[in-house]
Amino acid sequence: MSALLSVEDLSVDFGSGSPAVSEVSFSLTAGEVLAVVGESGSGKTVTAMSLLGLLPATASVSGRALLGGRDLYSLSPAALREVRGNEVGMVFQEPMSALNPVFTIGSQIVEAVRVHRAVPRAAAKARALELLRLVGLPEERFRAYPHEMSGGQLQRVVIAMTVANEPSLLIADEPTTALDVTVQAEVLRLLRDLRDRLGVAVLLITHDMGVVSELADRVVVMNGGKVVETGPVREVFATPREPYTRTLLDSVLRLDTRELPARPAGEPVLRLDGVSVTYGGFRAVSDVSFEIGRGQTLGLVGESGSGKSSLAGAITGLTRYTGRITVAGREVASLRKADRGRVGLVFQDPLSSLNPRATIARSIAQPLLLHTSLRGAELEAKVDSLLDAVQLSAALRDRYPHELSGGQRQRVGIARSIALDPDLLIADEPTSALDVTVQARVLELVLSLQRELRFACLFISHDLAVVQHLADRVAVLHRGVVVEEGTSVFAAPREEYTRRLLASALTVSA
Amino acid sequence: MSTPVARSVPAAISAVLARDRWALAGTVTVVVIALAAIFADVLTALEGHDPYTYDSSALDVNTGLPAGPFGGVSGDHWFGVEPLTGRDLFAIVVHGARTSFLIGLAATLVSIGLGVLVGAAAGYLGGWVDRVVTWSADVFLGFPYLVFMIALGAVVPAEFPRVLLLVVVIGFFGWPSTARVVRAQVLTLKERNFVKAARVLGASPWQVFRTELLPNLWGPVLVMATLSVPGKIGLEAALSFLGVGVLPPTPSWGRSISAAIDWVGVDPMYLIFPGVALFAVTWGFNALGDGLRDALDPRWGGNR
Amino acid sequence: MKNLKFALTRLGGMVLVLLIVAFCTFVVFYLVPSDPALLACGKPCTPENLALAREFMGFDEPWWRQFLTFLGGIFAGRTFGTGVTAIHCSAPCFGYSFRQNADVLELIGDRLPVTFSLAVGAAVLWVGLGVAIGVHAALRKDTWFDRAALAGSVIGVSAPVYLVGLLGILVLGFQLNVVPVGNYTAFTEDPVRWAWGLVLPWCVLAFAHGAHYVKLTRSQMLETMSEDFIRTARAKGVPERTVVGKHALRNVLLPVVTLTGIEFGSLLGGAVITERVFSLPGLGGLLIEAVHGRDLATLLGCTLFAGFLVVVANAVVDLSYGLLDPRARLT
Amino acid sequence: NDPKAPGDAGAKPEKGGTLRILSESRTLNLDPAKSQSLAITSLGLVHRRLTGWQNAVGRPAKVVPDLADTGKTPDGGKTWTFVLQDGLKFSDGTPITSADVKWGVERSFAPAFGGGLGYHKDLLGGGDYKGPFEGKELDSIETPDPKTITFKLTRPYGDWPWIASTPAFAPVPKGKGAEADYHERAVASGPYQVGTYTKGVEVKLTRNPNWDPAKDQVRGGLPDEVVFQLGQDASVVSQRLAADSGDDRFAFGSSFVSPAQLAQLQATPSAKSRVVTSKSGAVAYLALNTQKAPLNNLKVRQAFQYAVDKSAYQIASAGTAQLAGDTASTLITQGIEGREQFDLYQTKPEGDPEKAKALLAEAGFPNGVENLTLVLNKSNNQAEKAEAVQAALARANIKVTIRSLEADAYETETNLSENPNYDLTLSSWQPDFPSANANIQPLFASSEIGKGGYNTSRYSNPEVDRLIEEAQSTVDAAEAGKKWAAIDRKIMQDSPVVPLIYTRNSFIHGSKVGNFFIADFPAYPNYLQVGITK
Ligand SMILES: Nc1ncnc2c1ncn2[C@@H]1O[C@H](COP(=O)(O)OP(=O)(O)OP(=O)(O)O)[C@@H](O)[C@H]1O
Ligand SMILES: Nc1ncnc2c1ncn2[C@@H]1O[C@H](COP(=O)(O)OP(=O)(O)OP(=O)(O)O)[C@@H](O)[C@H]1O
Ligand SMILES: [Mg+2]
Ligand SMILES: [Mg+2]
Ligand code: NI
Repeated sequence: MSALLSVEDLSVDFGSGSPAVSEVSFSLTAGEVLAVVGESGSGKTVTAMSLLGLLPATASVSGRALLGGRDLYSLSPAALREVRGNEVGMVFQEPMSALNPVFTIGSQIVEAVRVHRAVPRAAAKARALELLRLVGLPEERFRAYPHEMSGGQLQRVVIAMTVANEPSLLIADEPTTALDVTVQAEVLRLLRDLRDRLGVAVLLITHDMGVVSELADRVVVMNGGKVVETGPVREVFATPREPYTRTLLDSVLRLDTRELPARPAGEPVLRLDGVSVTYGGFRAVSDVSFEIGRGQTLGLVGESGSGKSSLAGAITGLTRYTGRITVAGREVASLRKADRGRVGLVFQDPLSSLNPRATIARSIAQPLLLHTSLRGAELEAKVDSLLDAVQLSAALRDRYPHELSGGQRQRVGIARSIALDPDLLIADEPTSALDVTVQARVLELVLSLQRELRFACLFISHDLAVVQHLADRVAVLHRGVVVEEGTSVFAAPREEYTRRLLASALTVSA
Repeated sequence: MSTPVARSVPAAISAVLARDRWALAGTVTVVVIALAAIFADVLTALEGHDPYTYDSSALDVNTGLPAGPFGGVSGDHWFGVEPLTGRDLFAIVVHGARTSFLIGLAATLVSIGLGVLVGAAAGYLGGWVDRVVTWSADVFLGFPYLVFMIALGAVVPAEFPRVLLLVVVIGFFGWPSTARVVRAQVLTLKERNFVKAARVLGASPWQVFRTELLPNLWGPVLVMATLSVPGKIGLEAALSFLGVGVLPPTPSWGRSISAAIDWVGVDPMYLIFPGVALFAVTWGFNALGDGLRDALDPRWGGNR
Repeated sequence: MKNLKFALTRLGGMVLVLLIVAFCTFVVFYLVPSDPALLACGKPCTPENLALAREFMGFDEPWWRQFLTFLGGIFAGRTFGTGVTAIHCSAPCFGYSFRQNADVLELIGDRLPVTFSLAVGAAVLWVGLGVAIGVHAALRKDTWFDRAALAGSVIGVSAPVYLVGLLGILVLGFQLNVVPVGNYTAFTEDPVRWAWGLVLPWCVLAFAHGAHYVKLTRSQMLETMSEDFIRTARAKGVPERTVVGKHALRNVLLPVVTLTGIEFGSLLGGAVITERVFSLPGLGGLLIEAVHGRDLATLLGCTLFAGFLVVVANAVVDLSYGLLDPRARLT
Repeated sequence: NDPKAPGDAGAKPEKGGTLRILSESRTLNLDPAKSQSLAITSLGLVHRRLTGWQNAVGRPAKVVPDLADTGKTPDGGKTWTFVLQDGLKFSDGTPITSADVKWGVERSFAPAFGGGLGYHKDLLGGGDYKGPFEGKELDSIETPDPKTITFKLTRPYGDWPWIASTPAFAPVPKGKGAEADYHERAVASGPYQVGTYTKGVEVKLTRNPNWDPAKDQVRGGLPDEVVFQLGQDASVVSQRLAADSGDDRFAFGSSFVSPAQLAQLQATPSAKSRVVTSKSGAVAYLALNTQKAPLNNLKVRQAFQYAVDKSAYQIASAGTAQLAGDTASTLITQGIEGREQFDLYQTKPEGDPEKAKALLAEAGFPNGVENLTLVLNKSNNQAEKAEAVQAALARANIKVTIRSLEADAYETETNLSENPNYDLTLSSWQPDFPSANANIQPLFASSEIGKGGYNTSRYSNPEVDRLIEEAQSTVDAAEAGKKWAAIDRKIMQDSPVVPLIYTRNSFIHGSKVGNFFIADFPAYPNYLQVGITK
């Protein structure tokens, strides 16, 4: 079978030291799913983006990418436009900043439908609604603006937009990072269906080995901007040749049905009493109560859109809520400045949570500047040690957020949140964009810090294995209500929804 | 190296000067004129005239226009002379630079500074602060400024330092439009997560403003600021006409320009010298401003 | 309910603003040590005549009382003098101009169409052209087009409107004879002549005001074009024109609309110099005459009216924020 | 100097056509009670008065019959009787009677109709008379029959026939004119009546069918229509008229051509011939506040006579002495009966700073004087001139600060304030009627200090006051003229003002405007005689 896409000797250089991608080659035939895995910052996104000519002007690209005989890198703007979204669709890694904030998601999907096809408006709308259904979103969200949607919902909007024209090649950059396992299963089904029905080829970038083994035919492993290994998934997973691939596979966390190890809880740090969050008339969180003690981690899992981020927003005082939330005995709304420094927050969307005009060192230093008297060299040293702790090279310190990879940005957010040795850490999907090796080290960091500082932690994640690894207790949120909470949620799920959740979890099968 | 902060303005200036030749040209223009203003006395001494002495011998007896072609430009009078008075135009322009430059710049600083602060406060804090700011902006915009100036001209004693008065008055009346533009920007900025992140961290409004909002406001602020300079210089002229401005015979560009408009037909040079000076300064600030904008935007180059 | 409350606050704010504006105008007016009754005193002006004129015009009372009388007149109307020569100004009475011998409201009504025509046309022109040039300058950053746009804008802001207007009349009106110079034709009379006669003033005003729009648009555009959602739009295969004209522009408009509101509002209060150069009988001229002629009634009327327009324009702008950017929706 | 008439040599105007008058002002007040219009300008087109002016080039202005004869006084100026011509009619066809003239004068006393020239009010013993609308008559005016009107003055007044030419002496149909906007539909007695009146934009005058040219010796009434276009920018008007196209050919500008425009017009031959410059005009002077130290010192004041630079002032006002007007040394303006030319402080036009310094030293100010304030009326476009004075005085170590004020604030300061703060002010005076009386009395009688008078030098000399009163009561024009000339000299000895120039006014008109001349007095074109040429 001849290749649909073949990338030859691709190198991308941003003029900042070493090239981001060097001499990458791979190919893809119709109906094939090629997974690209690799370390965070290894050049996966850059590779994908180069194919549609979407890299910033600061990037210099060399090599060839042949799609149906044409070199994508030397297409005229008009021809490239024809390819974009039509022959090749692309799902972006960070869905929360990928959508235009001033248009409704409906109109953005409709635009995707109409841009390559002369479809009447009404038909386009019908198609858009169909697409929304397909990705598991209710039709009434058609009129919602991006900021009114949860991270997972936005990701699904982006997927809907991308598959609108049934492209022959789908580039999906971490398409399921923000999705809980049940929804993830639906999306994977959708992709599989596209492949089976239309012979769509999928270039799947992911850190989730479960997804790889579930969907991919072949896998490309990248590290440090280079392809280190490539081959059929089964082969590579069963007999990895490269040490990096082996570490990668070894780092995969497995979900099992153990009881969680109950650690001794100190006095409650965070306490929620009948907390509800309403947007307009819509109740996103209703009547949630729980507490987290010193040194404890509560894992919060639940369907995409079930209100996890809303709850995190309420706890940090960003979202208006009713009920009572106390941090260390004090009502959230009336926290003093000093107390605020005791609460660390990792946002679900790393990009928008970083000031685009501040270097990452500045962003990490911000809490220190606000709450400590560290300045000058001491501050530098502290920032460097934080960067190091989250596995970021000190060379990145003077970069701006848009010059980092998704995973790198996410780690900046983590570094910032732990800079002040918090008493309470609220982490909203903090590892969703991290490859398993980095993720393992970050989780290790969190655990060791927690042992040391005994902070209380609310850990929101869709990755059940991660939750299991980290949490003392798990709460399951479903449509804004905590349906189940305790240490034995995974061992002995009581609720139907929890059971479904556990059943959908993917495992890496060699 | 010190703590890396959001690219600082001085750092950005040196960066842009090193890289952007247009911005460099703009800066050189501004600096040259600033120097001319500072050393106005030296320059006029070199030329040998002051801006006050009437000299009917430099005028054409039949018309009152400058004697000689091009508005009387000569080795003696570098820019020629003023019609009807024979005062030396070069001396007037360089001495006028003092008044106009100082007032234009200082009043701009006052009005933009005030506008940014007040506008950001209104947008970020919302609630009654916003309401009070919006209302007072409306009051200022709706208020007959001219009447106020006239009243001021009648009330303020002649001894009061005029330049200070002008800077305060022009600056103070200029804030509302900047404030409203900044407020609009802040209304969307404050919904961005990085601003929220700072708030969650316990950053005070001032800290949020300084580290999160301001760096993201440079674009519109620079536009408003660089374009406001000529406006302020023109306003100074209008106010001088109303008797609130600098007292005659102190020269100012604005005054020369408005006087010269009448003469364009017969003595265009009278307009051209101060006019070009004003244009040069404005252009200089704008070229520098555009360069700065680029330098302060880390995404400069952007997506293509 | 929430909307109603919002509307009421806003309306209350407007009234408050107008009251303050009127009050300040009053106070400031009385700061100037001169007497508006001088106008009606005649030459030579004897103290007796002056006192008579003052009494007739209502200037014999303390200023605060006059202010209250003025406010009362808005609701109840006013009468100046007594007997057959009395002048009635029926409610809503915003004062009676003794200088112009007319009800202020009527005067404003006469002048408004002119100013309105001038302002609307100019604003359309300057926003339209300004934004278009700004967008192109941003897209062709650092090219000659960009440089020329900058230089043009700078000329626009630094050249006095009066000069530009005068040159326009001289060159286009007399030398080339392409546009008519002379008097204003009402729209209702002859729309073509109306527009034709206003072309030059529109252009002059637009030239003077356009710079802000060019530069603001350019700067905002440069920022927006590097946002991620632009990348998304491009990845969808959206033509560049739509990327720019829809996705980017919409995100650029907030400050542009804000500035438009402000300038349009104040322009409606009168474009003094332009009206003067082009002999347009608009509100600006009325206001200036009132200022120089110490015509308090007209001054107050114009000021209140201009203030009203400013407040309304700004309110409209505030409301439009929500439409332009859902994140800036009013809370 | 050009002996030829400043005016038109072109084709003779004919009857018919539309004359356009481009006016800077946005108002045109055609209500006689409220108007300060000269007898030969706009108001005269619509309203006749008891007497009129005849002015011609090279001769002093004369009072001539208009509605009536020029008046007779049986008792040396205290009682004046005028007899109206036969068969005069208002524009509505009703006859004009002496009662209508009386009504018009009475009407000018009503507070609702203030603002006009009011020289008659005091003389008629107005006191607390508040006009006819309250049902009272003014006893000092008698109308024994419809043609005769008699004025009984409070004191002898030789210039009463001149006073009878001021706007208030225009007839208003008895019982009418109570409405505030009477000027928009005034009942006319002159050649024109108001056709359309568009506030702030345009006033169109059309023919008054009941005006009889045979009975009017001061009005030509040539054009069929006269259109005032209001609110025109002066510079634009000059440019338009210089371009001379379309309707502008039939137009003239009612405001002075500015120095810059003059310079430009000089360079344009086609336009230059259409610029008319008066031979003379208002006397421009620097008033010295004689009541405030150090200007209460005669020597100091005299120093000013030498310190000023009249030639710089000329150049600053119009570019050249030729266009600006001759330097002045007397108070009475040219074109007025009895004027004598003299110069008590002879020096070069540039002045003599050394002599000024010497006088100052004599007065006890060897180092000059500082901190003098010169107030300026902003609306008079005097900034450049004031600066010229400022620069000239600086040569003699006289340091002056210029404060320019809005017209009203200025008038309040100079004319109304009891205790004003200024030391100097620039001013110019154009008499309201062509008599030396109107030239001297308002400016130098001590009764005119403050309280609304124009004695801005606050000059008070009982001797002069007495002489003024005496001259005013002199009926014989020649005799009165001599007396005024003597007063002129006497005042100048006290040096309350420094006469600078007799300001020339320049006007420009379109090529089809004929008979556009400026006589010796006043320095304005005679609107009543202008016509359209073929
Ligand atoms: N605009 C840019 N300027 C400079 N360097 C960049 C830019 N964009 C990306 N990089 C760098 O290029 C490298 C590859 O980035 P890329 O986004 O492809 O990583 P990735 O493999 O997608 O990682 P992740 O899994 O974290 O998303 C990273 O080291 C990143 O810092
Ligand atoms: N500003 C808003 N206005 C209206 N609805 C909102 C708003 N923000 C969130 N929602 C809705 O509230 C619900 C909960 O959103 P939330 O972001 O808390 O979900 P989540 O559990 O974090 O989901 P995910 O895992 O996909 O991030 C969603 O249905 C979302 O569409
Ligand atoms: Mg990536
Ligand atoms: Mg979420
Ligand atoms: Ni994941």
